[in-house]
Amino acid sequence: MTFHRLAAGGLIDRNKPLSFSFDGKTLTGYEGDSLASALLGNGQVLAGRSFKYHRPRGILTAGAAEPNALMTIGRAGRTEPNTRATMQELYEGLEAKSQNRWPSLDVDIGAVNGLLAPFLGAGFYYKTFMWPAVLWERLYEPFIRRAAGLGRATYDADPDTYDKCWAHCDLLIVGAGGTGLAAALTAGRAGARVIILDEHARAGGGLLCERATIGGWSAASFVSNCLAELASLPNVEVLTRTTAFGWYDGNVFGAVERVQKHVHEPDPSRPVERLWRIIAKQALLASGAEEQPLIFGGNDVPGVMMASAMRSYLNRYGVAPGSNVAIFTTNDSGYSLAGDLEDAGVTIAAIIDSRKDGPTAAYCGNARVVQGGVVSNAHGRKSLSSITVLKDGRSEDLRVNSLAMSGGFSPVIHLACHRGGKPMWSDTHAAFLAPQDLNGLALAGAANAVHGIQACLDAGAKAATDLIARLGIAAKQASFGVVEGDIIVRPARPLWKIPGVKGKAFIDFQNDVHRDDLNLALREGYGHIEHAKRYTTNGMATDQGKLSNVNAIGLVAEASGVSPADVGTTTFRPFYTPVSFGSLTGPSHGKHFQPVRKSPLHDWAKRNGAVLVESGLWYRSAWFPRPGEKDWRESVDREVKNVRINAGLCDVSTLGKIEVTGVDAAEFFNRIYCNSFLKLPVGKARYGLMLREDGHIYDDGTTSRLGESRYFMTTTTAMAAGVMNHLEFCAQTLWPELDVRLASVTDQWAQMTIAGPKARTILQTILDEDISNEAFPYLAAKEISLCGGQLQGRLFRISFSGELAYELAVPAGYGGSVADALMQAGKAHGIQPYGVEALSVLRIEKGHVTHNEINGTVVPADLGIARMVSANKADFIGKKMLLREGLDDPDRLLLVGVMPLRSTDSFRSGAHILAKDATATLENDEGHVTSTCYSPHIGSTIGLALVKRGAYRHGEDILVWNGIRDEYTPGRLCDPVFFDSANTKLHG
Amino acid sequence: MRYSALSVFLNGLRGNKDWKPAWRQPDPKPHYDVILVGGGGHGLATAYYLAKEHGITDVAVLEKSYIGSGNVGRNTTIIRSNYLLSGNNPFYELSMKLWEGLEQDFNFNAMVSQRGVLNLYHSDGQRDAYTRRGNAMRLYGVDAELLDSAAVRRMLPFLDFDNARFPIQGGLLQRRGGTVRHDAVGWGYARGADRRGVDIIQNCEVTGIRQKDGQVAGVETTRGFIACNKLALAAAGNSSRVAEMAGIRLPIESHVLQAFVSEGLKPFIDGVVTFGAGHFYISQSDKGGLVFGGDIDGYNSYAQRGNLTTVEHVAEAGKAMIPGLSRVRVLRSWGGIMDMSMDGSPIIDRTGLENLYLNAGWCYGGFKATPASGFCFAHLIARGVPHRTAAAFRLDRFARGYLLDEKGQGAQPNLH
Amino acid sequence: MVDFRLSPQAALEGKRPVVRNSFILEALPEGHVVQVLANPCDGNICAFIASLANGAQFAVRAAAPGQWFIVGDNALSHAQMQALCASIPSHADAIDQSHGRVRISARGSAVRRVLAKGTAVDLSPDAFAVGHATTTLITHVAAHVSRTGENAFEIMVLRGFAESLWDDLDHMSRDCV
Amino acid sequence: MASIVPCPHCGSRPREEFTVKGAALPRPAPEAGKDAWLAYVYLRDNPRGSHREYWHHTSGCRRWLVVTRDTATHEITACSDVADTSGVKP
Repeated sequence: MTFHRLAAGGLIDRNKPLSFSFDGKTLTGYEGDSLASALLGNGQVLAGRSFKYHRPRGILTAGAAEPNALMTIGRAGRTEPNTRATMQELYEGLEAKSQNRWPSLDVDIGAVNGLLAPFLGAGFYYKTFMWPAVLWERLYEPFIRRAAGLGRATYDADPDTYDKCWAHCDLLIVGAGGTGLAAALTAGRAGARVIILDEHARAGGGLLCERATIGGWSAASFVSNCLAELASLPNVEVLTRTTAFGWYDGNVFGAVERVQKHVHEPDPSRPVERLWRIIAKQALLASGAEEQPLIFGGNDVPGVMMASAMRSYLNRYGVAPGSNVAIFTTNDSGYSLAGDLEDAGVTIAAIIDSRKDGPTAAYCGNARVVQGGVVSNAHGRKSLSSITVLKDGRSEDLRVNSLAMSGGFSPVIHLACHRGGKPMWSDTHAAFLAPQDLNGLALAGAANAVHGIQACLDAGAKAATDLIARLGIAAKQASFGVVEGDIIVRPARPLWKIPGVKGKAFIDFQNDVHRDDLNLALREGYGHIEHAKRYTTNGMATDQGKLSNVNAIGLVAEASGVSPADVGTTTFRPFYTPVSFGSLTGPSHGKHFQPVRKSPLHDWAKRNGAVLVESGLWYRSAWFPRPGEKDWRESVDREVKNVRINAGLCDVSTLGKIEVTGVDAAEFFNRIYCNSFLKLPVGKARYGLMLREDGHIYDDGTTSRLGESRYFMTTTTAMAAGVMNHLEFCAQTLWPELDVRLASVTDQWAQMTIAGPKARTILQTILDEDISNEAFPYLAAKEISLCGGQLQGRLFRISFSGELAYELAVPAGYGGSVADALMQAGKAHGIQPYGVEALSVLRIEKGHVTHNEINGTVVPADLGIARMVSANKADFIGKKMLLREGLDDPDRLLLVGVMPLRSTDSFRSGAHILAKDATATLENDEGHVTSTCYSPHIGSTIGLALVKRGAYRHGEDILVWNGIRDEYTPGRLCDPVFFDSANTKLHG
Repeated sequence: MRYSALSVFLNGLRGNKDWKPAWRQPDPKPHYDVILVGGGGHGLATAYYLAKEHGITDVAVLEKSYIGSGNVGRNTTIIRSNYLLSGNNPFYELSMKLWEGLEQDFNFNAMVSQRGVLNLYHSDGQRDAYTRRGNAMRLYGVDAELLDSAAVRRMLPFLDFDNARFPIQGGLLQRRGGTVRHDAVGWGYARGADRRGVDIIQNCEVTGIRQKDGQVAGVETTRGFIACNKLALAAAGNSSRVAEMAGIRLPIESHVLQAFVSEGLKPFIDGVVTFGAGHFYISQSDKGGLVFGGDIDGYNSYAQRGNLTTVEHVAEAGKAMIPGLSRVRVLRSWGGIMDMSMDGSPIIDRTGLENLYLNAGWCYGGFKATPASGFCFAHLIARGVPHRTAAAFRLDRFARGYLLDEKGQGAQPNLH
Repeated sequence: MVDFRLSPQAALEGKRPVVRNSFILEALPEGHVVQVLANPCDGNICAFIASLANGAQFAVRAAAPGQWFIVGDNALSHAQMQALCASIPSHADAIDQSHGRVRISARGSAVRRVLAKGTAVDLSPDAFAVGHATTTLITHVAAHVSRTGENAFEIMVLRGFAESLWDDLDHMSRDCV
Repeated sequence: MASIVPCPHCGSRPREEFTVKGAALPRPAPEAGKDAWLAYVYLRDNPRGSHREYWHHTSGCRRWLVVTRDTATHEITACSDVADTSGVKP
């Protein structure tokens, strides 16, 4: 008889049966079950297949370290591969499937790998599959990739939602076992802000599997009492189903709460998982200890289980491990299991104790005890049939249907090592302990190698008192009365190399790393524990070595005749247990991946039929199609022509706008721009060119002087944020002596360009002041009253298009209304809205540059505006580094215009420029096209380009080479100004 | 012993008892012709090519920890040669060509796997930039294809095409790009160099550089003084620290870059894909783990660990690109220390000291560069002149204004 | 000259208040927001601000060293605005941000829990008392947060982000049922 | 403690509210020589250990701060306003 549910006992509710399915088979468990306990309760011992040899595997643990019982649960967008059956709560309708087997868990073809094992030793793949080279991608690798991997993930979108939150506390307690609860009560009663979390569905940790009594209460009732009191304390928050996965700088802990992973149909108003970012003044790690396996032949046969897990299934879930059980232990914990089994009526074939002098704990059971013996081999394929016990060289076979093993306990110290501290080996405890003096984090209880309920309760209470005392909070240590039936587990003597092993003795169960693999790695010089890990993949499975690292270190140490201290550990890194993308992402995905920034003219643009396009976080109007227009080009051509003939209105609200005040503002601009600003008169605007300290162009824009010490500056849309940071750096850090103040007013103003021959006429109709050419000439700027004093705005006579043009800024809320007024006023004059596509055509025709040209590698001379760089200013950002030979090398790429030889030809941005008849080689590469458009004005495609000595090659025929699109266009270099180079129109 | 299917078979029959160490564990000799500081990918590759290409075998590689303990031991395994600037592009293509013959060359299967690298673009501006880059590659004979949205969708239907904040417009594809089993690169070069007589000395930290008459005489180490004719530094991540021993101040900051691996999955994604609307790139290892990363944390660091904020940003970009990732669990994160140079490009050059050579500033592009870096550094050390493909990686380019700034970010390392 | 009637449109026009169990989200009237900028070490400005804050006429929110926001539900006419600016001591400036910033009221017993999903600022009363204000990230959007009551906060955000932040806060409070 | 930066004006804030510029170096005088400027713009001590650097509280008070941080442990030992206005509260 194998694993089965007992008629009574455990913390499950037998009145609440839950039906679930495993590989399509319908089974029944109870509320309070884990998927693992429910499977065992149904006698389902075979739970999975191993990674490499596809060996049958059973449930090994009852917790987070489970390497074998990984299953795929859920379906469609809720499919979750590699779910640990030991951590998954059972719920009505749960669907679980086994993984990495074909055709079925019972009959898995992949198991033939077991026969090939001699040739599949550690790192065998580094030594073969090399000939012929081409077969790697074609044959070997696809096969390996198909064979590898565990579960299958879905491509479907996740129907559920995820949250994130921040939390602050005086004391964070990780682990709600006896230690943690004692700490929480101590700190909570003292009024400290406490958060205590536990990865399991139920708080209590090991106490939930204990049969001892505390202050007269059963361990389970004791836990309930603690939780009841904690719930009554407003300053304490208890989080179950919550795993602290990482310890980060600043004492920030990352934790994930599985809010609705235990229900069939999640409530849509709540997340399925919540990411916690907990900022803790102090933290206590009460995460317990992990029992370690023993490395004997066939230690992976289903039916072999960790002793503490067997005890947990028995006491917490009322599941007995068959009728005839053996226990193989190196320490006293095996005996507490023995007592519980016997009380549950399970026959114990033998307790095999590797110590000659055990047991010391109060064991009054009547099971046969083999002292100084070992289990050298376990037998059976899909379930355990017998074990070989070896003592004093004599071996004996025992028929058993399950075997509990305990190689001692290793404190769970992962989090304590996430910030660079190295674990230290302790010979006394035969375990790795957390580094000392962790700033802001302490360990207590089993996580600190303390054993026994009483000792852990005391340790937790004391630790809490000490930690909050550092915060100036005085606490009285909680005490809980006498503990009856406490079993103090003396540290185990390490038992690494077990004699008489015949079959494979597994170290890393999931990755199928066995003892011979480790020996081979050592033989081949991969002796450093990091090399051994990487060569054999030991510790790289989903349990991250929770059950395999210490044994591997021990075996390496024994083989090299040194102490585990000398071998050291591999690095503990986040995450303690795997964390889903969903929880790390929270709500920021899909359309909400990034916030949306809307122009004050957004709705106006939509009302006018704009096609909107992402531009950074903004949406901008690309063009305004009209009925009957067959493509975007037709709309854009119309908009461009209309600006040149009548007038157009374009939303430029996304430009960065900065108000600069202070008596030294002029001097400030003089230093941040490379051109001169000291003499800019009030009421005037000026184009400004901003360099980086390395001499290259950073950004450009216009700055207008609105008052003696009040300026209005614009930046490009793309650089707005960066420029503001830069200016603040200059003002606060470089020149604090300057009286200058900066305010971002980008969002305060709706700003629109009105461009075209009829712009003035149209504008004048809504402005209260004269804007004739005399009264308001090119580059004039002023505050102005609109519509009979209804509104104050700002008017700038600036032209990006080369036309008579103005930029009008009005308070953002009025943007739509003013734009409507202008459209109405301009109706008779043929005004039309135009978008960024037309804007781009107009500026290319005029030869104006944008960040297509200002790409971070150009200097003013490259764009033909070296004259703007002031020669007589003592200082400005970028002045000194601009004077490097490389920055005026005659071979630099210079701005130039490009046209196709045949007006019917076109070319695109990103094409390169080759000399006519030159062969297409990198040596012959002479530059590239930065901007292109179809120019209605010219009647063909035109472009701007950065070309070697381009400025001096106007009229030269070249080839526009776009090999990646297989387009080769004969063209000619020309003046980059295609339109009104005399600037008559913008002055008109 | 030579590795082959046959040797694996025969040794298997003999219970794998006869395999020999992949490299010796020699004690340092008092003097070497060339000492390489840094037993990472670049140092080991340099030693290998010094021996193989130039017959210089009196070489020691000094490693303060275990070989491959730097970035060759913790990266996202990507190889590509999709560079823009003429100073970079031929070098990385040389590297790609070396990758393509590497395993047969050093008789170690590093699983060089050319399953393609696809860079997504989401705007006209990005498309134009990739067009320019793709053309630069084509001009040098490097394979490059520009895909439109439909083509990308045919290739990777599971990307977010229908609900994206920044819709995918297309991508730049280099089919010859791919991944390599990173540790194996270090081991393969180590074994290859060792078999040619190079001494690989682990747990030997360089603590000082002894100079005599304006020359390097040798190095002080935790295992004593070792003299040499030429000293070559390949300690990326710690270049500034090592160079300081020779009194040299570098245009480099050390930054931490995080990377991640998911639980093992059945084949999910074939090649390498990079997101264009956020910092995220992903591939899948042959073992089944999704290997991915994002941007550097953004501040100087020598701690090989990162910040939770960056982890979240990476995950957000990942799910934005592939909604199906939502329920995939991330197994492990780690951090590597990057030599972030002031223009985003590396340095392979001589220094103020006649017999001191420098290999540094790899930013986060060092892994793919390993073969060419070793090849060109060996060339410089052996011949005294730069290899033609690495001629632009000069140390004085910052003073002279001949920068190699692929991103156009200027002297701001955390933006490269 | 044609007679045009100009009328403002609120950034959150059409966003009905979100009223949930223990949480209410409401757009505040687009009244006035005046950003005061001064040298952080300027003593008279602090006195001036104090005087403003005492008077019932204006609400004053601290923003940064030497920076404050003067806010209110009533829109100021150009003349009123000029008068206010004129009253500011020299070496300080007032910048009209009435249209550049949008104010949202978030209140209810769950308000701290909702906001904690977005900001890392500790909003517990002892750490963030009534009257306290600061600028912080709420998820991916920077916003200025003032505590106006035990369970009441005023959130001020750049106009362009107002709708986005509103939708985030709405989503963040969906579990207040 | 690069996850949490103690802004002298706003209190402890997470890294994402800040923009990091890098080493807090004094800008040379305009008349300083080529080498001084090259060193300022391009050369770095890049120490392993205590490092003074400029951080900007971009999503907070928008002040530039000088953060003294250990590059090996990430521990912040000092954080003050560039104008050392830490004593002045608005």
